[in-house]
Amino acid sequence: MLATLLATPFVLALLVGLLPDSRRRAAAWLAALAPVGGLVLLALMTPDVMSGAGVRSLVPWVPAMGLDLSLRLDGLAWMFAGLVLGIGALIVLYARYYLSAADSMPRFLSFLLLFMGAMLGMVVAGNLVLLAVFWELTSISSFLLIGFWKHRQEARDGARMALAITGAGGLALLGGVILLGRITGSYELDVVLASGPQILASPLYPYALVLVLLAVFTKSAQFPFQFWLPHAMAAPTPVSAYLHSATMVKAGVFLLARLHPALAGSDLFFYLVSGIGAITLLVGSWHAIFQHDLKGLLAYSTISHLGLITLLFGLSTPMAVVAGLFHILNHATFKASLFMAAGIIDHETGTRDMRRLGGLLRILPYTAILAIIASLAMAGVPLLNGFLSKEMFFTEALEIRGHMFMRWGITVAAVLAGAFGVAYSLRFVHDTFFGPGPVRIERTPHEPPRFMRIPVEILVILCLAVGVAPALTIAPVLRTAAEGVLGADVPYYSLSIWHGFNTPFIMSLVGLALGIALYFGIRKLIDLYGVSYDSRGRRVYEWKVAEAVRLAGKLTDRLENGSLQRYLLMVVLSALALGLVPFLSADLAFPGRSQPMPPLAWLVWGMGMVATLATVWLHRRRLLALVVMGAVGLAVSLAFVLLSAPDLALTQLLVEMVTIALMLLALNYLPPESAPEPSRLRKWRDAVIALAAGGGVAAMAYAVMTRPFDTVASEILARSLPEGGGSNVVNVILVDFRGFDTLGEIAVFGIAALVVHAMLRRARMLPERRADGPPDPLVIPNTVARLLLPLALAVSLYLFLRGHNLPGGGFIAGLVLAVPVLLQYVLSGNEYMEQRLGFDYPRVIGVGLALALATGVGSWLLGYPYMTSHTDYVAVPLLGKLPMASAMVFDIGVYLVVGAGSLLMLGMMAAVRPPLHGGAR
Amino acid sequence: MELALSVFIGTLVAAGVYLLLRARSFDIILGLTLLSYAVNLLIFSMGRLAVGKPPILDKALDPSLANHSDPLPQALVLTAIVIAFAMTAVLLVTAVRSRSDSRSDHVDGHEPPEETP
Amino acid sequence: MIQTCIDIAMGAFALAMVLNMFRLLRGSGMPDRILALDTLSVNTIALLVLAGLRESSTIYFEAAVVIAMLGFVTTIVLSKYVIRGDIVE
Amino acid sequence: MKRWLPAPLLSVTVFVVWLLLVASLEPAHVLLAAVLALVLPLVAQRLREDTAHARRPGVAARLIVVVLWDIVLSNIEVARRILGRESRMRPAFVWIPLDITNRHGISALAGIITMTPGTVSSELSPDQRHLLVHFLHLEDADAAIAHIKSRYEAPLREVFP
Amino acid sequence: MNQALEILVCVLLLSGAGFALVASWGLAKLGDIFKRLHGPTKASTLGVGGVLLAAMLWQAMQGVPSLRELLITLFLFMTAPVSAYLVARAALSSDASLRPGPPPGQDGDA
Amino acid sequence: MAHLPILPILLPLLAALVMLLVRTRRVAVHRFIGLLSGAGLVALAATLAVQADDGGTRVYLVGNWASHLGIALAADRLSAIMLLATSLLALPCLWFATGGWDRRAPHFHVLFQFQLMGLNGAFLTADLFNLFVFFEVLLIASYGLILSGARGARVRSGLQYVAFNITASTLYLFAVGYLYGITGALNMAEVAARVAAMPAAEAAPLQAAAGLLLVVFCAKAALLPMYFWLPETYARSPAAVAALFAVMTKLGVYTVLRVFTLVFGAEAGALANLAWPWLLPLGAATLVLATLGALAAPSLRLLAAYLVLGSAATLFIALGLASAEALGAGLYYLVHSTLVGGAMFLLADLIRRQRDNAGDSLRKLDHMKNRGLLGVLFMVAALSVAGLPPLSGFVGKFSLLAAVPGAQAAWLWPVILFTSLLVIVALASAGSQLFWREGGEPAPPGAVPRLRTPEVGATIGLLGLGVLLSVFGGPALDYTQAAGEQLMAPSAYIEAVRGALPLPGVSP
Ligand code: NA
Ligand code: NA
Repeated sequence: MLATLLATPFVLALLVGLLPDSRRRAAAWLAALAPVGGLVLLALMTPDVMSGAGVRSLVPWVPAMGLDLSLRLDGLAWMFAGLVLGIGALIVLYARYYLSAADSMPRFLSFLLLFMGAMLGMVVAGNLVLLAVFWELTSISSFLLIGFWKHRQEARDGARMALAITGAGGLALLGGVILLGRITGSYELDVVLASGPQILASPLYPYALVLVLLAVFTKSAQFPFQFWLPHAMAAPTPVSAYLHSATMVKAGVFLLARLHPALAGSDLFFYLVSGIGAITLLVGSWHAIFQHDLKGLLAYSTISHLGLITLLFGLSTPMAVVAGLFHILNHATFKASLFMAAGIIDHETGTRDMRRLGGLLRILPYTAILAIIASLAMAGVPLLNGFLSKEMFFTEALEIRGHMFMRWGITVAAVLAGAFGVAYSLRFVHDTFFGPGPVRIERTPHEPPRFMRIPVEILVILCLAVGVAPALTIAPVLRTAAEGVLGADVPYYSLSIWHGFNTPFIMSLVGLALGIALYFGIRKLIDLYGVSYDSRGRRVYEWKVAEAVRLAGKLTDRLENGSLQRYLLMVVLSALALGLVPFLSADLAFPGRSQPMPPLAWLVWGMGMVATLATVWLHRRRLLALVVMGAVGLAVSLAFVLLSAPDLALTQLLVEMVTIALMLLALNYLPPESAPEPSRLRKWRDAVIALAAGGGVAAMAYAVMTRPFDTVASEILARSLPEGGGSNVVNVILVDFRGFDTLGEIAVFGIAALVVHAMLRRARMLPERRADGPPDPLVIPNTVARLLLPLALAVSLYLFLRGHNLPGGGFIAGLVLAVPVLLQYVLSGNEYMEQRLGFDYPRVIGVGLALALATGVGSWLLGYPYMTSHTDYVAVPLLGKLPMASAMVFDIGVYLVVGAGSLLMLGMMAAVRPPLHGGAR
Repeated sequence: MELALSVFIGTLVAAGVYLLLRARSFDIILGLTLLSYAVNLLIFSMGRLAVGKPPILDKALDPSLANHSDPLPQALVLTAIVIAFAMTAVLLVTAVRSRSDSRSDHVDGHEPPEETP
Repeated sequence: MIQTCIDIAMGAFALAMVLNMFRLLRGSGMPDRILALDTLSVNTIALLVLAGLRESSTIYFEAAVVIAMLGFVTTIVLSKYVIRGDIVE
Repeated sequence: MKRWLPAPLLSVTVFVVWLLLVASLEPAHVLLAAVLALVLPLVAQRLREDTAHARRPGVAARLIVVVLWDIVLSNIEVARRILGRESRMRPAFVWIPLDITNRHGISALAGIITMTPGTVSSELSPDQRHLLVHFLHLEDADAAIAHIKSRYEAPLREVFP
Repeated sequence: MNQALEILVCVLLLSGAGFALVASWGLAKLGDIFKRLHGPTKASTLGVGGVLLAAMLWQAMQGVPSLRELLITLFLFMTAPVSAYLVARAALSSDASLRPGPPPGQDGDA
Repeated sequence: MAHLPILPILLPLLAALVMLLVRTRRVAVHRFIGLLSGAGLVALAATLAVQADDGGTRVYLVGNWASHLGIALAADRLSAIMLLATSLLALPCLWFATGGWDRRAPHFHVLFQFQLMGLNGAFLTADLFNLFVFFEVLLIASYGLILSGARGARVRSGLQYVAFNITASTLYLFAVGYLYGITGALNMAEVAARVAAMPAAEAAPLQAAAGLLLVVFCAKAALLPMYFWLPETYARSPAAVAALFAVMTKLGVYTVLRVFTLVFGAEAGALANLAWPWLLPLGAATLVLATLGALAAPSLRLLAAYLVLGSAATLFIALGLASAEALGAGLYYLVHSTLVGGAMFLLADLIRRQRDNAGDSLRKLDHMKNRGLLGVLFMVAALSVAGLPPLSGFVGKFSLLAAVPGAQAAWLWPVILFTSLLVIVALASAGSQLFWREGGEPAPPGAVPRLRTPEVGATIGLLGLGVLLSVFGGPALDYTQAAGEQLMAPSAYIEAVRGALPLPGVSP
């Protein structure tokens, strides 16, 4: 049942939200179903609650985190749920008439129900994390509601501000909740509430308390976070009435009540909560006097009343708690009715500015009387509900024990605040309903529709009923709620109107008198209409946000200046740092088993060193650098040959040829020289970094090379011939042991070709230099090159076939095929080649890859893992026994991909045409 | 020999890093090419150096590291060379397109503001 | 004797390569450098063959064949660039 | 015949090259070489406009011997010049008028000139009627032209008519 | 006999190396590109050729006759002139002052 | 079933090849193949995840060689999570692209499949060099995805991306080279065993190699000070691609997690727990900077990029805490942020195209079509990203907060909570700017393209997955927690990989 109660508003929110804007009436009816149905369910559960057993329900969600959908309806939750649903029902009714035709009724009500659900969830949550979840949900749904009139700047700003402040509180709550969970070992409320002493004794208690209080203070608009509430008044009035008087702002004090057994009882709690409450009480009520906007006044009044409630919970005595709960109810009734009245006035006159209002008693007598009664309740006039809880507050203030300073301070604050409350209530009544009539209003006001008044009437009647006969009306509710907080410790108290002519009553009277004097005195002294109060909190907030955004922007721009140079520098520096750190503490002892240098190595070494340095030296003259780098490549290849790596040497040589061709093709579209660099300092800096990097790499390379070594390769060597079927171990590794690498490698190669293809397919670019005249046919080289082609094919095939046993293999063979074809491109031109060769290279790449893939899959048929190679000697007539390794088929795939891939890249680069329009660069 | 090769690798790295930190796309490509030479030599040398012992099995010789250089790094370098080539090709084409589109071969797509040195 | 001859010959080719490097770096024109690079690779062929002789090994052969057959491609490509700018027209 | 064996000389070359590569005369390799000799020129055919039709193998053989001998001579000659005083060189360009028209012939001639005494062929005129030759040391242009034409071009015209 | 062959091998080796060295010396020493061009083209023929011949002879003497080195020679003979030709063309086109006049009987630039 | 661990690699490869071979002009064929493969990958990943939940590590010996000789794939819970996250992200991204981008970018579908192949391979391989290869596969495919059909500024940011990643890959090779030179092995389990046996006196070079590895992985995962490349690149990439890239930073995180728990983890002897002290502060700092970037972002796509960055940074915090609990929370957060980060990019693109002139600018005002639908989607995405309840982001962030031990909570909590707040502020202000403010002239009819079903469907689908992740937060978190525990006890993985035996009797 509890789960149904909670689910109803959410489900209906969804349904209402899906209605089209035109279905206003349907939306209202559907929406009303939520609070009404909820109240029925709540009524059904009331006996269980009253009996003290409560209602519980548990659905696991994330048990690992102790986060479950655990619901729990005790007296406190019951009271709040009733408040949320009851006022909610009235608000839906009110909103039905309040919203203009331009507003989307379904959207509004959907948001409202969402909020209602969140609020309900929060009060019935039986798990602290779940409570925090719904807590945040109330922030989010209120964001949507405050910003409902999205075309208004102040609505958007108010919504964002509310979200930021209350959202921050929610995050703090999350922290607090986790700490409480750590202290008690559970997030379940039952456990936490039963662990009060344990919590108070924990060293984590102050942190947990402060975090939770941050949530409380932000949500309940306590000093110094109070400023968001007046700005939330940009919301439609039903929202203000509901969220910002009756329910959401009460979430904070609800949490205080909820966690009272767990957190209260320390001096820290007392000072913090009652101190902040007292300040808020004073600040709120004082500012309320100076508001011109009806809703602004009500908002500050709400702040002060919330301060009052907070203060009561801070006092922590059982009676204070009862008083706090009582005032929550009372405030909800009179404040909601006042907001609705203000909404009616706004609705009818088109303004809420008290400087333009007045004399409405004549025009809207019925509404006026309702509002006046509610205001008197707000002022704490006897026979109205506000008076009762205020009396209890005064009593409790006087009861403070052991904190002399606090007792006097709070008592004085109570009287002062009482006086301020009277003053702003007077202003509300006086400026709106009396005095000279409304000025500069657009339309003639009428009494509102019948049904729009009903909610106000109900609430005012409640104010009166409670005020006159508390014991008959509110007592059982209050007792139930108090039991929810205090358990069996609920003190004896009497809810009667008259407790005798005692100190609290005198304080009330003093406050009343002071308030009247204050209001009329101030009116005499200063032009109340001329005072304009600007929210300092808001200014600070906005300044902070703007400043934060500005700083964030500046910092981001500074860090991410779009400079690749910096990004690369960071990588290099990071690598340097992490590479060098280990050596700071270690002593660098090189084992030093260096081998003697063969004479030829000197040549290679010298050639490589000189050419490398020259490449850097000449790098700005690009063609030159390229030629010199060719010598580096040659030296590297020679080094490979010398050091027993013939396959590497071959590959390096061939790749070098193709690379140079590609680079030259590209260079034709790039400036021939690098522009000079503006900063000499940077060059030196980079040189130093480069030297450090080079030195580090070299030192480390030397250290590792001269170290004793135990490698898996010895096993590979031993098993290559018998099990891999080849004596060129490098090739056996490539096509067998690590054939999977090779599959990936040719995939990379093929993809690269496809990428080049994709990027250049339709590209038109202006070359750096266009030679005059028709291309030279280069007859002599051409003749030779064409003669060479079949011979190169033969060599390529030869290298392919024997690759498994001797240097060679698919990759090398593929390049030996591609390079002479590349030469043909160079000598005969692109058009000539496309006419004659015209392969669909992407498809050839696909075929090659498919062959490689299929070879691997073949072994599945025999029940072996992917790419298990099968070597056999096939007897072919005349030829004798030939080794046939499945790996060779794989190698054919490599061959095709490499050949087609390199030709596709070169061909695409070559086929680029100049733009249709455009001259030389 | 180990020392000489280390120094060569280090020189290649230094040269490569210096060029890598230049502002023009082609310089960076040159730098990356040098760096890939360096890394190829490095990986290769991590199998330790041996002269005249190619990892090509011979019936006369025991198939062990005493008679053959480590074939594994060689296979890795082969893969690395091929991949580096593919990457270079894509980078080149990108550099060319970038230059063509933004009218500058500066890697940041625009010429730096004039500074007085 | 043969070994000595081979060593001397290798020395001579090595020296030749040093001279090629000099021209490669010295220039002055681009054709000079291309020529130097070409000569460098031709001398490399000889060096490879000699190394094979010296160690009675065949593993140098493939590299030598490939350079002999395709080494000139680099030369042609570079020259074509100098001549026309666009190496594939 | 022409369809299946477009360039017999080339096929022979491929055949020999393959056998040289595998360094073996086993029947399997010979067979494979034969297959390749047939197939590869056909594949290469796709990229060739015309094929070399070499005639007169005797003349060709004699020319090869002459050229090989001239190569030796030219090397000695060039070495002498290089080691000698540079100021004594008299380098020059000469346009050699060509009578030979076959592309292969021209290419062979240019190659031979490059490999023989003190000459490097440097450019073919667009109409393919003149070959620009650089002489490291030239005393008499006409004599040099005549020498080249008689010693190399004439036999080449026979081989590549 | 063997002795003589060994001497022959040595002579071939040393003369080949010598020619290559001289050619590279020429490349380094001579004053302009066209003069320099002459050396290397010869080096690739006789210099390397001598070595290759020596290698074949020597291998035959070792009892492992191999003609594979012929291939290298073949390829070099085919490609070296082409390299030289293109370098010469490059030199001609990169420096107009080096270029001689058009062939006799033709006008304008070639 | 025995071949299951390799199928997530081969399936996209096969799909790509079929596309290459069936070269048809009709993009519908490619779409069909691509989506089929995507769906198949989801199924495969789910099956693997179920299998892996028994706590074992499934080892697949490619080529039937023992793991130290050949290449082994290993699928444990972590791999399964990554595969599942990837495939669940990829399918909607692909669907989104069928809304039209795939026509404009040549080879899009092929490249997309290759990208998946690379990602899956990287998540499955147990070999350090093979990891490099798959890195390269996915990188080069990603270059293609960014650059195919690109012009102007996108090419330029692509250039930076390519150059940056090539540099990082080169560095990776250095690191792997050193590691091989020191340990003589490439298989991670084998390397781990050898590292553990390494005498402390020889630790320095090994530590340096590990440091280089860490730099590379962090560069890929975009950790301070190497994240600067990311926002611009992601913001400029095509939507479907940027969305898929939400998993790319996670790949960096994955590799750190894999290598630094396995090889340099708790059981690594002298080098135990090498990385964590670096990661925690750097992760936190990155988180702060990323959040500031989000706060200042002038466009929605840039905002999304910063959020992806922030999520990776959050993961580094989880890593840095190096407890099973924190890792479990982190892995949950990883899946969440992958899905929702991806959705954010898709959504940004939809919004961009429904505003005629202003695009996704957060500075300019414009009218927007389909505001209601997009608003709801944005709301869901924003709640999720900001870690607000009840969506997956909350579960992730909460469990992470709960996993922070007391000592670090004093500074980590404020960082995490305060950045969360800033993200809320940033998203609220972006949302109110986009959906609440209107300005300028409404676009003429027909100027704003209609929303296409695949695009909206994909976005909703991705967000829906995020919602499901939160609804099933219990089982999901249980799974990731189990994965975290598995990671903190790497010996089982090491034994499984090293002990995997090849099938007998195939070789001649
Ligand atoms: Na195998
Ligand atoms: Na072109």
